[in-house]
Amino acid sequence: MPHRSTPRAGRTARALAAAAAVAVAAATAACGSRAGDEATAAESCLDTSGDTVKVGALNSLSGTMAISETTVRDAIYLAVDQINADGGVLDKQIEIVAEDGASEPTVFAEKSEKLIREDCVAAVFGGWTSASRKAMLPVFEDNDSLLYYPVQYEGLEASENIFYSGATTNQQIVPALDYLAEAGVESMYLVGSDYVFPRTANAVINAYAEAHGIEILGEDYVPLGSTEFSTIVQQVDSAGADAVFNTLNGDSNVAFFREYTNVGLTAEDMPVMSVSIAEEEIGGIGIENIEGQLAAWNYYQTIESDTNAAFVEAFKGEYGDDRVTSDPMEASYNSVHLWAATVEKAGSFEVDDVQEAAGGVSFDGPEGTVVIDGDNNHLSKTARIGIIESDGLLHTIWESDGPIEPDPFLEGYDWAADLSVGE
Amino acid sequence: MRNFAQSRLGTLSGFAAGAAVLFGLAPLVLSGFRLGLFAQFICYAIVAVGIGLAWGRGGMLTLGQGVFFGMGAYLMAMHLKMADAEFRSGPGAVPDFMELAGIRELPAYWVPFASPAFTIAAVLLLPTGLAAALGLAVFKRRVKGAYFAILSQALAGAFAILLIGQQTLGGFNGLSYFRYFFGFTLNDPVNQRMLYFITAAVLLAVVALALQLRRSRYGELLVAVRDAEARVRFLGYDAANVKVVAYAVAALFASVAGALFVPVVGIISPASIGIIPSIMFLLGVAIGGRATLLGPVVGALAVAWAQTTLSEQFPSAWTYAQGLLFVLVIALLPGGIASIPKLAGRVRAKNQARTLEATA
Amino acid sequence: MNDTALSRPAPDPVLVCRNVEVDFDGFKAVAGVDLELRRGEVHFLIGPNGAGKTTLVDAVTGLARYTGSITKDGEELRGKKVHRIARKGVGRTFQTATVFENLTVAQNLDIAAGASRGPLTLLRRRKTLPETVTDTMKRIGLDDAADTLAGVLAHGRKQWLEIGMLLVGDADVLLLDEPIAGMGHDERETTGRLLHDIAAERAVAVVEHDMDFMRANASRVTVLHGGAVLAAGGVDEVSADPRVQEVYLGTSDHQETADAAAA
Amino acid sequence: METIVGPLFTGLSTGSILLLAALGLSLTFGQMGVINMAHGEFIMAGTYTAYVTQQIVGDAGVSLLIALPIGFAVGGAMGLVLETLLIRHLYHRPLDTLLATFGVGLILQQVARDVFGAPAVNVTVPEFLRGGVDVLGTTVPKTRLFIMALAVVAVAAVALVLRFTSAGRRIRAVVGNRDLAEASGIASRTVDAGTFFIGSGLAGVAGVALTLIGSTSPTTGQSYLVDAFLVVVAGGLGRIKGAVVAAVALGSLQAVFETYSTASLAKVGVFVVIVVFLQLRPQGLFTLRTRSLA
Repeated sequence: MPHRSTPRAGRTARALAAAAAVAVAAATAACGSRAGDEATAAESCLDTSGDTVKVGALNSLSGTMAISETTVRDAIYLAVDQINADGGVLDKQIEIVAEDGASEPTVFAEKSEKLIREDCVAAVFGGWTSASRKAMLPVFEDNDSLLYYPVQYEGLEASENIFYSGATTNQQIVPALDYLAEAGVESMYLVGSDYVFPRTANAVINAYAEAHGIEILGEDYVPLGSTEFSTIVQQVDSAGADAVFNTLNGDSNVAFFREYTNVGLTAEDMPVMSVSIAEEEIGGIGIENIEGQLAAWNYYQTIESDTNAAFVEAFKGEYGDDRVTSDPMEASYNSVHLWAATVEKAGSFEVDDVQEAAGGVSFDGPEGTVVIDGDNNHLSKTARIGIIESDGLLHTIWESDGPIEPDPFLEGYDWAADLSVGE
Repeated sequence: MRNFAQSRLGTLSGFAAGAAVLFGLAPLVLSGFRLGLFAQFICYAIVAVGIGLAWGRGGMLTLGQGVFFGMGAYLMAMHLKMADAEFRSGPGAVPDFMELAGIRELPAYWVPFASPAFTIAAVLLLPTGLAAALGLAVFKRRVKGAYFAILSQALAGAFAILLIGQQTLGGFNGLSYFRYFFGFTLNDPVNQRMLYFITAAVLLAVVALALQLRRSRYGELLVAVRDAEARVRFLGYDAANVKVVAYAVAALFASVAGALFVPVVGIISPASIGIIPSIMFLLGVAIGGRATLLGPVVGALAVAWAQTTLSEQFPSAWTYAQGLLFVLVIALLPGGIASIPKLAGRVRAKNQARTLEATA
Repeated sequence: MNDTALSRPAPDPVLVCRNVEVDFDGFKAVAGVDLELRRGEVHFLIGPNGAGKTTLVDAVTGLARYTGSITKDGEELRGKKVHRIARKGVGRTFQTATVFENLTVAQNLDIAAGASRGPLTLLRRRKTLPETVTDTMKRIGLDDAADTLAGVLAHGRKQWLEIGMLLVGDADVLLLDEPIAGMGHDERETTGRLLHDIAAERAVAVVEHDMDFMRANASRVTVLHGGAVLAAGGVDEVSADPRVQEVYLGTSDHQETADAAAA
Repeated sequence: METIVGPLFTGLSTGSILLLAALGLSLTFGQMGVINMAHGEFIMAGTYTAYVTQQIVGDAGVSLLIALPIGFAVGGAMGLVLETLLIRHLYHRPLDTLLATFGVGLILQQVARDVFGAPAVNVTVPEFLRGGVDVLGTTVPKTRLFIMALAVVAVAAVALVLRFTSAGRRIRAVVGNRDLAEASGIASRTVDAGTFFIGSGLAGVAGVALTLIGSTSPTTGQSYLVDAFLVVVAGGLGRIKGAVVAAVALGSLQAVFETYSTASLAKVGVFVVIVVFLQLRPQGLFTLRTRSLA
C-alpha cells in the first residue's frame, strides 16, 4: 500500500534524474555534423534493376482537403495508366505507392519521408495546400528527391527538388488583373480566406492596383471554413466597387456567393473574379448563385482541342460521366507525363539526371503545350479567364497570347519590385 | 505484484526496462526514418503524460492542450528560424519566410529568440505561466466540469485562428524549413538519432516527474479534489490552487513536447494545434487508461502508430475507427487498456466464486 | 480552554449567529436566525424538511450568501471563502457522507490533517503517518482499516471517517449534517458516544431528524421552522413546547415509521 | 459603415443563427448536464435532410416547408437513438459523454462523406426568399429575415411547450431538481429521452434553415458547434432566456468586432470577452439558484 512503501521516494527520483542526465550526455557525445559542415544528403535507395519503377502519390484522402485532393489522385492514376499502357518509362512499368496526407502538413512531411526512404520512389506527385508543400520541401531537399506539385500557388519559391506544374502568380493573378483592367474596372474589393495564398495574392493585387490606378476599396479576410458573410457582403455592397477579387477557399465560397446573391448583387453590376473556384466547386455553390461570375485558371473542361477531348473522355470513361475535370487535375495529369518525358530524355531515373534534363521538356497537355523552365522548375502556361455558364462549367472568354513564361518572383514586373526581396 | 510495482526496486526496474527499450531496442530495430517517426510519437506521449495528470488524476478535461503544445513548438521554431537566418546572413537577419512575405524588419518580439537560453526559458515558463494564470482565473471562480472543457476548447480554436492571422509567424503555413538545432545540422542522420535520444530521455524524465507527483501528498490531494472538490475545500484547502498546479504541469509537458516536435518533424503550423488535434490528444490517453501513469504513454504511442499504419490503407475506415474507439473505450472501458487486467481479475474471481459455490 | 469547557452552565459561545438571512431568489430559506454554539455542548438543530437547517450550515461554512452576522471566537466570518472559514476551525459533514472514495482511510485522514502544509511538504511523499492521524483512527474505530479504500467502507464507517477528518483538521466547531442517517442501532450508540467524546473540547452542532437520537444525546436543541427559530433550550423544555409538538414532533412519528419501513 | 442598421441587423442575424444552433444544445445541456458534441452533426443531418427532400420534391419552396418538420423528426430520432444507446449509460459521467459523443460526431461526418460525397451539395433557395429587402438604406437578405423569424418561432414554441404542457412541466421539474422530481413520481428517464428528442430535433430544424445561407457538406455542423457551446456557457445552464440573450449578444459582438477589425480577430475577441465575463458570472447570465454544492 502506498503510504508504507514509499520511504525512499526522494532518492528514487534523484537516481532517475541522474540516469536521464547521463543518457542525454551519452547521446550528445555522439554527435554528427555541426552548422557549417558540408551537408550530407542521404543516399537514395532507388532501385531500378527490376522491370517496374515506383513513384509516390501523396494526397489527402481524409480530412478537409480530401474533397479536392482525391480528384488530383484520380488524374495521377489516369496518367500512370496511360503511360503504362504505352509501354512505361524506359521500358519499365510505373507502380504507384499511395499515401494519405490527411490534410495535415506534418503528415505530408512524414509520408513524403516514408515514400523516399522506405519505398524508395523515383518521384512523388501530390500536395495541395502551400502549407503541405512547405512541410515537404525540406524533406525533398534533404533526401535529394523529386516532388511534382500540381496546384496554382502564391509563387515566391523555387526549389531544385520541386517541379511546379500549376500556375504561379504571373500566370493567373496578373492576367486576371490585366483582364479586369482591360474591361474598365477602376475599383476593387478584395475578399479572401485568412491564409498565405490570399494574403500574398492580395499583396500582388495591391501593388498592381497602385501602378495601374485601380482603387482598392476594402480588403477582408475570414477564418478558413467560415460561413458568416453578412458583415463582409454588406461592406462590399456599400463600397460599390467595380469588381470583387475573391481568394476564398472551400465552403466559404458557398456561403459568400449565397449571401452575395441574396443581397441582390449580380455578375452584371459587380462581377466576382475567383481564383480558387473550379468545376467541382460550382455544384455545391449552386449555379443560380454564381452564374455569370468569372474565374482565372489555365485549364477548363470546355477547352476545345483534340487533346482535351481525349483527356475528358478518358477521365469520364475511368471515373464516371458525372465527373468533371478541373485545372489542378489537369496540372497533375501533365506533371506525370512531364516526369516520364524528362526521364526518357535523361535516359535515367536518377534525380541529378532528371534535374539536368528537365529544362525545355515539353508536353502537349489538355491546356495546350507546357514547357519546363529549367531556371525555376515552373512551366510556361497559357492564362485563361472563364465565365460560369448555366451548364455549371467554365467557358473561356479570354486567353493570353500563347503560353506565359513563369516568373515566380515577379522579377519581370516593375510594379512588383517592392513585393519581396526574392533571390 | 502491486507492492513490487510500487516499491523502489519495482520503480527502478521499470525505468530500466523503459530505458532499455527506448535507448537500446528501438534504435537497433528501427530504421532512421522509423526512429524519427517514433520520436514524433514520443512527443505525443509526453503531452499524454500531462493530460493523464490533469484529466485522469485531476478530473480537468483539458480540450485545449494544443495551445500549450503549439506555444512550445512556435517558441522553439522561432529560435531555429533565427539561428538559420543568422547563419546565412549574420546577426539580426530576417528569417527566409519573412523575406518572401516582404517583411524587411525583424519584429521586436522575435529578437530575444536569437538566444538559445532565452528560448529554453520561454519554452519552460511561458506556457506554464499562461496555464497558471488562466487556471487561476477559471478555477478560482469555480468554473469547472463541462464549462472548463468548453472554454479550453474555445481557447484552442481562438489560438489557432489568431496564429493563422500572424504573418510574422508564417500564418497558415506555419514555420518550417529548419536547418540547425543548437548548432547541429538537422539533416545529418547522426544528429537525428541524437534528437531521438533527447526526446526519449525527456519522456523518461517527464514520466519520473509525474510519478513523483502522483505518489506525493500532492498527488493524493489531487485525486481528492477530483473526487470531492467540495469536501477538500471544507477541509481548509484552496482547491483551485491544487488544480492550477496540475493544469500548469500538463501545460509544461505539452510545451516541452512541442519544442521537441519542431526539430523532430520539421514543421509546426496551426493545423497541428487547433480544436480537433487538441481533442485527438485525448484519444490515446483514454485508450491507455487516463488515471494510470503509463497508460497515456502506451495509448498515445499506439494511436499514433495505428493512425500511420492504418490511415494509408483505409483512410475512411480510420476515421470510423477513431470515432468508434472514442465511443467504445469511453463507454465500455473507461479505465482504458490499463483496467483490463483488473477487470479480468474480477471476472476470474467471480468465476472462482461460482465454481466454489457449485462444488459446495 | 479546559476551564471554559468546564465552567458550566454558560461558557462563552464559540460560534454566534445573529439575524442570519439567506435568500434564494426571493425565497427566504433562512429568515433571521440567532444561534450560539458552545464548547462542551452537543447542540441539535431540528425541524421539518425545508426548515432551513442545512442552509444555515451552508451559511456558516461560507457556501450560501447571507445577511446578518456569524462570528467565531469574536471574528466575523461573513464574506470569507469556504476554505478560509474551514481554516478557522469550522468543519462540516454532508448529508451523504463525502469522503475520498479512491483513497485509503489513512490517506483521507492525512489529507484532512494537512491543510496548512507548505508546497514542499506536499510535493514529497508521506514517510510516516502523523500521530494525530493514527490517534484519530483509533478514536473513530477505524484503526483496523487504515489501508482500506474509503469507497468500500460500510455506510456508517464512512460517516465516522468524515467526522474523523474534521478532528484531525483541528476543527473546534463541528457541524454534522445527519450523521446517523442509515445507521443501525449499535452504530447509532457508538456515534452518540463519539459525539460526546469529541464535544468535550469542541462545539458540536448536529442536524438530525431522529428524535430518539436527539433525546439521548442533545445538550441543547434549536428547532427551526420555515427558516426561523421556533424554540430553543434544553431537550425537555423544547419537547414540552406546544408549538414544537404541533409542527415537528407530530410529524416525527411518520418520519420514523418511514425510516423503519425503508430499513 | 455609414449607418448603425448594418451592424445591428448583422448582430441580430448572426445571433439568430447562433440561437438556432444553440437552442437544442441548451435544452439538453441544461437538463442533463450533458454536452453533446454530436449536436453539430445533427445540424449537418438537417442540412442533408433539406437536400434530399429537395431532390425528391423538386420545388424549392415546398421542399423547404416540408423539410423543416422532417428535419425536426430526423434530428430528433438521431438524438433519441444516441440518448438511448449511449448517453443514458454514461449518466454520471458528463465529461465522458462529451468525448464519446465527439466520437459519434466523427462517425456521422464520415457517414455523410461516404453517402453524399465529400464536396458540398447544393440546396436551392426558394424563389420567394431570394434577394433582399431595403431597410433604412441597407439591403437585408430575405433568407436572413426568414431565419430570424424561424428562431423567434422556435424559441416561442419551446417556451410554450415548457410552460403550458405537462411534458414541459415535467422537463422543468427535472431541470430544477432531479431528485425531487423523481421522488414526486416523474420518470426522469422518459423525460430525458423526450428532452433529447426535442433538443436534437431543433438541431435538425437549424440545419434545414442553414442551407439557405451556408453550405451543405459533411463538416457543416462543426463550424457552428463551438460558437453554440459558447452561447450555452455564457447564457447559463438550462435557461432559454439566457441562450436568447447570449446568442444575440455574441452575434452583435462578433458583428461589431468584425466591422472594426477582421473576422479572425473578432473570433478571438469574442473568446476573450467570454472568459472575462465568466470571471464576473461563473454560472452564466441566468442561473437557477438552488441549494447545491457549487
